Amino acid sequence: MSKSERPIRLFRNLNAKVASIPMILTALVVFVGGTAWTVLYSFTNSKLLPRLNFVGLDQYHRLWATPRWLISIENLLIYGVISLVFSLVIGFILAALLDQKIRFEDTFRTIFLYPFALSFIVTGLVWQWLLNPDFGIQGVIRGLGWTSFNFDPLYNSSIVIYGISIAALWQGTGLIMCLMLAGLRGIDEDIWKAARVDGIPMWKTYLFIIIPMMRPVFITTLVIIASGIVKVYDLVVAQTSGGPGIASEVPAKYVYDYMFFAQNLGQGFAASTMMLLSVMIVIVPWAYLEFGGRKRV
Amino acid sequence: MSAPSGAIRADASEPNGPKPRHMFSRRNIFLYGTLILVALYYLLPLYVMIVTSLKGMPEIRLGNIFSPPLEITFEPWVKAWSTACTGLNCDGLSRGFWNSVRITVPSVILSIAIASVNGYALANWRFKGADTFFIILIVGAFIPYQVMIYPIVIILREIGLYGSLSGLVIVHSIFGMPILTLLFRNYFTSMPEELFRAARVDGAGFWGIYLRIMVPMSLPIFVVAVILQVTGIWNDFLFGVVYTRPDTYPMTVQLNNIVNSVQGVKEYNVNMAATILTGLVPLVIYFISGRLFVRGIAAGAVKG
Amino acid sequence: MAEIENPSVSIQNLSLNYGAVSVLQTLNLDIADGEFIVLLGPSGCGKSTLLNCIAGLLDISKGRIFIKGKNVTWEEPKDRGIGMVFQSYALYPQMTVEKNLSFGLRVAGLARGEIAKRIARAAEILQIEPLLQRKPSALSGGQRQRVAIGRALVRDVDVFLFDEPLSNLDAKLRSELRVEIKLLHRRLQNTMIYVTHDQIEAMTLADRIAVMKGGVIQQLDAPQTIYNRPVNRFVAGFLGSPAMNFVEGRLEKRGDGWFFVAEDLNIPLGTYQFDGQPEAGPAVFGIRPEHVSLNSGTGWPFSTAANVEVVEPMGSDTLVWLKLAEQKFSVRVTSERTPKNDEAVTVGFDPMRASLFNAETGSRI
Amino acid sequence: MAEIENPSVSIQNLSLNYGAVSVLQTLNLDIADGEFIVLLGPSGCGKSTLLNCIAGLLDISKGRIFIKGKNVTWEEPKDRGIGMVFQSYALYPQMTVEKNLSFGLRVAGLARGEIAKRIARAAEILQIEPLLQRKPSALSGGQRQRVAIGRALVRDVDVFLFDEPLSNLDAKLRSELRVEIKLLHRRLQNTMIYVTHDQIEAMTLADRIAVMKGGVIQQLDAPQTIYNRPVNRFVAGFLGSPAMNFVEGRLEKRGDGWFFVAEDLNIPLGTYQFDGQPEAGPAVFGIRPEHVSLNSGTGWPFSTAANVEVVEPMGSDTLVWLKLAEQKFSVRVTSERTPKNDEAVTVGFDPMRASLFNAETGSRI
Amino acid sequence: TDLEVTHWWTSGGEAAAVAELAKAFDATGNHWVDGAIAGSGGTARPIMISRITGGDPMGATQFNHGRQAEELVQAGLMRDLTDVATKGKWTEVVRPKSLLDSCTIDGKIYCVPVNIHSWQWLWLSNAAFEKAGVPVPKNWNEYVAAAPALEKAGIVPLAVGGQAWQSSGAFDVLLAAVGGTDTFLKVYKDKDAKFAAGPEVAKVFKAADDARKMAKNTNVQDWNQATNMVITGKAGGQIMGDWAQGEFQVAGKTAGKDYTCLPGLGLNEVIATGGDAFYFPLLKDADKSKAQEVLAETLLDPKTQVAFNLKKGSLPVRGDVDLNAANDCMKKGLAILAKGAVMPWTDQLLSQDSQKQKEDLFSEFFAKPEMTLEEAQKRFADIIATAD
Ligand SMILES: Nc1ncnc2c1ncn2[C@@H]1O[C@H](COP(=O)(O)OP(=O)(O)OP(=O)(O)O)[C@@H](O)[C@H]1O
Ligand SMILES: Nc1ncnc2c1ncn2[C@@H]1O[C@H](COP(=O)(O)OP(=O)(O)OP(=O)(O)O)[C@@H](O)[C@H]1O
Ligand SMILES: [Mg+2]
Ligand SMILES: [Mg+2]
Repeated sequence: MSKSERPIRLFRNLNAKVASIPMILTALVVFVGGTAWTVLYSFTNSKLLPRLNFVGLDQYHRLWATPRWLISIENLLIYGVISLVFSLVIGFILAALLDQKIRFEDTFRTIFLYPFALSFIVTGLVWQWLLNPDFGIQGVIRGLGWTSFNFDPLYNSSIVIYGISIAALWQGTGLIMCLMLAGLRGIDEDIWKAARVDGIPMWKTYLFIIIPMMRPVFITTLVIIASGIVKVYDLVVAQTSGGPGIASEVPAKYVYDYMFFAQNLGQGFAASTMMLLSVMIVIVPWAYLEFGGRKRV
Repeated sequence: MSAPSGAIRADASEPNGPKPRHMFSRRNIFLYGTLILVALYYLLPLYVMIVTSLKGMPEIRLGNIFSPPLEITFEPWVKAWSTACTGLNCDGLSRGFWNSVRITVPSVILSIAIASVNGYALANWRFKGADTFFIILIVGAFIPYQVMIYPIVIILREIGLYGSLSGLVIVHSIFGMPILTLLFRNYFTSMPEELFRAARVDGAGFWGIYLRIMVPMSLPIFVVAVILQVTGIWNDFLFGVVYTRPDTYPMTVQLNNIVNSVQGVKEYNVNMAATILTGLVPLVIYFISGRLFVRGIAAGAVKG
Repeated sequence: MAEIENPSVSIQNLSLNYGAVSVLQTLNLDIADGEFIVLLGPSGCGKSTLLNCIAGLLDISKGRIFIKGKNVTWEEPKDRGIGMVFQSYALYPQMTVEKNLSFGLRVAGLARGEIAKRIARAAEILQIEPLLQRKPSALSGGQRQRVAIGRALVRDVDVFLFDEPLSNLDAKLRSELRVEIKLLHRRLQNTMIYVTHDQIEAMTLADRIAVMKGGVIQQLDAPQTIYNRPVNRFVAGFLGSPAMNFVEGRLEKRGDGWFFVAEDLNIPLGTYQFDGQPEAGPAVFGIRPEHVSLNSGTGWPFSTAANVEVVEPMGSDTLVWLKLAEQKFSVRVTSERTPKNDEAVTVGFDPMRASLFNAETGSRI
Repeated sequence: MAEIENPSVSIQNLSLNYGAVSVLQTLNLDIADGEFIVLLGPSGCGKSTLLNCIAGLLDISKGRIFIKGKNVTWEEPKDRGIGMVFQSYALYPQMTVEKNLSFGLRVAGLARGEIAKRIARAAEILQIEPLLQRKPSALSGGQRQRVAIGRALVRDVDVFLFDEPLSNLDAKLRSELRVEIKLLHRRLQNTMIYVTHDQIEAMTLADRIAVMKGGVIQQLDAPQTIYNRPVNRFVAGFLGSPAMNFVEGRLEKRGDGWFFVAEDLNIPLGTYQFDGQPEAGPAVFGIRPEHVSLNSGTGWPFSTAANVEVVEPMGSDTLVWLKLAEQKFSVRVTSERTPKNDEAVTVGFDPMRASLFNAETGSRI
Repeated sequence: TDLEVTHWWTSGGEAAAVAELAKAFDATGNHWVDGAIAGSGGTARPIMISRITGGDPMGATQFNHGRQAEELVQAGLMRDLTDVATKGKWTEVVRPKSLLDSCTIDGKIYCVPVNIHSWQWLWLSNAAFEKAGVPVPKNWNEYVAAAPALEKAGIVPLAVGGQAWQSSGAFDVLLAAVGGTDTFLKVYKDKDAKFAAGPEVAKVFKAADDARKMAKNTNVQDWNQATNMVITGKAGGQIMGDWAQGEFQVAGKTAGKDYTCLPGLGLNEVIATGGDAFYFPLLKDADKSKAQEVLAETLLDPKTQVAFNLKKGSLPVRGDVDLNAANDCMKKGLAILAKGAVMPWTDQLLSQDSQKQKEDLFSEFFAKPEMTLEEAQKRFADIIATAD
């Protein structure tokens, strides 16, 4: 049979389309559908069970009048900035150190990476324990004789979010380091040589030449860190349960608490819609630029 | 070859051969010093966990969490593994372990299978609209899980898989899909397109190319995917607790139960032993395949 | 372009766009049975694109493609009766050579015996029998290339497509394999379409060369015709290494005869074969370095004096750079008669060997 | 090799190992001031390694390196008075051309005025003034290469090191830039050490060529000497394209004269200049395709009959393949006198132009 | 038949109590599959609700009786137990009557109350006061007065765990004890926001402020850890429900000798009739439905009631059982109950939503010394204004 006519578009690459059905379903039904569903019900006064009983923007008014939500947002911002900055900085520095053709690179890398294998639950527990003022670091140092030593981030409202960040960084920087290391390994050797011939000191080479060259790595890393930041939940639950008081609450926990503990789905949906909205504003344009268009990377 | 001319005649004290390197040069002290300090910081929690898990409760009450155990006891380990109680169930983590295995293995396989096919379709068979779905997927990676819990309960209920193992496997596959698809797509995109074309000329179809050409060439990225998924799924708490029933609770839920079922004082040693036991599987995988992991990351993740 | 009876491959009004970018524009090409066609052109001119269209690896935007008289425009690559060899070899790295060769046949479901027979034949032709059990990573560049050709060979097809099959190899291997491909073609008598941007390959291998630029075939002719009578300045400049000399000036009629004039230069064009009726105006005079002679007396239709600027010894020959009408001009001489820098020399050539181009359109006059 | 007074670069007993692998073995090399040395050799022979040792980018295992009479063995690269140009250009991608050029100078703390002056000079020499504000990604390959050279230029150094600076460019650009580098050298009169595996580049650029193989310099001589009197079979085969013909046979003394004998071939070596006292035994006879003539009468010290096998037109010339003593043999002829396939021809040459090698050691006899 | 029962009773005393229920149920030839979910009701409830709404219901599940399962019942997901209740004459045996009322929606009974929990207890460590050299207080006011002495002796006067419901509960207890039953009802039942902002309640906030100051060095999360501080004499006392009793029992402490309990903080001896109840999701499997009935009966069986409540430290829901084995504190509770001094608790009066908001407020209040009483009370009144 000679196909002289242009075949119907839908059936070209049929196999590829069939194979992509799980992805398409996930994208449309779960992500788009689920999101739309959530947004829709955020305008209702659903309590324990979702009900289409619309109350307009009530849930949003209440949300933004709730001190706990405002604290959560503030905490998320602090936590986000700390995670981003320190993950990137520490991850990069560690990667740069490991990239110096050192001995025992494998050992060091494994040490930095292993916390990533542990769940946030475990991480939270361990650090809760280490930061416990009676048994933990503070207790031990006081035991050594420095009795005025004070280090109880988990029990001090004003710095508790930093205490949580310590654990988060411990868990997450290993992966960032790996990504950075992979990126560094991808840099043309000649660039290093050129910089040495030019007499540019190591740190300047990193700062002015290598880092700008690693833009794609930083972007991938940013995506990974950022997606983790928005979702931070387990760690807080395991470490402080939001305490002391509500000092370490985060939005994801607010959503969870109000959806399930308080049995006020509408409120939870409104909060999650706000989270989504902020994510979308940042991510969608970026994702479009990065992955859309015709270019084949 | 001639001897060098007089002007630069050799002199024994002149630089000759490799530049002398001191083992304790400033650079090395700084470099290794920093690395060792940081390594200590990273190891400290692990050390504390292990040490604590080997102490008896009386010793723990004495205070110093950093001091090595005076008397090593494996009691806490035994207890954590086989006798710690949650409610009426006093079989420790052991039951959770097998549940975790039963959850993790199919979830890892299914999620990687789906994601790799997705990545392959996106990289090599770009049909119209594929990009849109992909972008949705990537944005999906940022959606807090809490947002999705409820809709997924409804979806699972509608397809009748709620509470079953298959339901949980599907959930894991869905939430693993964005990052894994991104990883595989990047990896397959970085493979020479000519290979794909050659296979098409050879007459292989979509699945033929995938199974016989692409998969055998993708070991590094599969390793990365397996590591990420095993860690992610093994460590998952939220889905495990929401989408399963008590007799199929994974280890993390069991861990949470043991840790939070405080009977009198917290048994820190048992908790720590349970914690280590829970983290053991992903840890072992990391220790074994760390090198492949970095290589795979370099191949897949970094090229945006 | 001459009409070809029963062309082996016939491309009609082919267009291809990537989004808004048009890469190929209403391209027509008929290839005779058993012909060796080389697609030659600078990087990015659309050679690979055209080849991929023929192979069915790219969806075309407009036009039709016939292979052996059959409209294959929308056929799958495997059903087109083509074999393809890629620049990067594209061997399946995890399979042995034998598996590489047999992969397509196994996919097609051929009988074992038949597969073995075909592999044996290909291996014998390409002399890769001892390599059959090796993996591609254990082969040298040349061997890999041969296996890649073998993969096309076992498919027993009418048309072979080569996409720069030699450009990843070193110079020496390249020249060896060139000869092998030529012998292979002579032996198989298949139609071959061969993409390259290496003009030596094009010249040595082709029955006809299609010189492409910007998605358009500039000239399709036998190698010697293209070399000696390029249809435009692009083709003239693209072929030949060292490149043809171009002198910009004017075409003028003086009395009966036409002259090319640039500054103090006056070249009589008595022996030049015009492509049609010449017209006076700006023109470019082109002549190849090897068609110019140095210090070889005044027996030439044209000769003039010049000063040597740079001498480039190239092993067998030497390239002598000088200025003619204030414009760079090179002469290729055999190594024995090499002048020195700044030496005064006389330059002589026969305008019959030259090419004249319209200064604006660049087409041959 | 002649002694060089006050060499610009002097390498003494240099050895370099990567772990257990020895890449360079007690290598000695003296380079005169202002000389243009080309390191030529196949891939992996240690050219880049040697260059990196000179630049101080690799820690050597043994030996010493002098630049301008100063022992720089342990110096940092920046203090050696060298500038280096890399194959991949290694431009800093996020900086403009100007920044690329000035970065090293700014770090070194030079005065602004001085920096501006140097950049202006380099930009003028390389004609990249209009590009100064562009980023490397907005430059063509040739322009990038020029910027890379500029970066070495502004450092105002005595010795320039080039590591295959042209191999990423297409053929045309390569030949253009070749001339530019040559002119640059003539203008600056710096010492230049240039790594390549392209023999045309080596032949056209070098004052002297060092042919390397396996970490050892095989021959260090002027290009023509290397081309015409290669010291061993490797050098002979490596240089020249099309490659030298080798015929394996025996060296025999018949009466007074020496003969090269292979099957029915008897080549009298009366005109051949032996390197020492010849001995009878297995030998290889080498002669370049362009030193052989076809159908040009019997005026040659040696001539014989043969059948044409393949004819490869190469544009300006044609390569004719035939068999001599059952061994492949090519002859380069100008396009006009091209024989047909299977035509019977006579082959003639003067053994004076040939090279004879010991069959075992490969060294010149 | 296997019946899966989910609950959040995982602490020492609780687990022992559940074991009694399981034993009794297993004795009927069925099998109790234990589905304990650790943490508090807050952690467990969402899981239970997801499973019920997700179509994978358990056989029975614990809720606090009151309004937590209201919507599930309305959605028709819960089983109507009226027939079983009629057969077992629940309306007659269950006391106080309000317990069964909380299980009744539209005249149908949907749950089985298993115990009465009262929040209003102050647990004091005799050893701690001895160490501080002050007598064991008789009521809240004395206790507050004794706080400095305790502190001086290195003892945390009042243990309040970090979990939000503990601080919120402590406030409610103060509201009922310091403010009195009427105040409590006016605020939570009538939801009188103006009153909640008024001087009566301000007094309660004053007391809460005392509690906050006394509790500031607690540093534990879980309620039973806080109880443990009292047991070990690290803390002077704890405001906690009667379930704390179970912990003392497990630790082998004797009421009156090792510790002292003050119902209603010694100010207002009333028992709130909160408590736990079991709900039975609608199941398709007939066998299991049958087993549900058996379980429902078993739970209210007098023997089970006694065994369970002795371990749990709470009061049985039927008056006709023999509780001679009960200890001092329990007897105090029984006496109050017998007097009919009962009141409803917040679980019955407020929605979970309002409860949660309240929890957020008081957990912040207790953790943040710089939060003024006025601000706290204003926010409290706001919550009451929108409460349902
Ligand atoms: N996927 C694509 N999307 C957009 N443009 C493309 C794509 N592939 C190729 N092109 C463009 O099409 C043109 C022709 O590309 P093609 O690969 O055919 O060139 P070529 O002649 O084979 O070059 P080379 O000698 O470098 O292989 C180029 O300008 C290229 O930029
Ligand atoms: N880091 C290294 N470790 C071990 N061996 C190396 C390393 N770098 C280079 N080599 C080896 O040293 C030899 C010389 O390498 P070098 O790069 O100098 O070759 P080259 O002559 O420049 O080749 P090319 O023409 O391909 O650039 C090679 O055989 C290579 O395998
Ligand atoms: Mg191409
Ligand atoms: Mg090199």
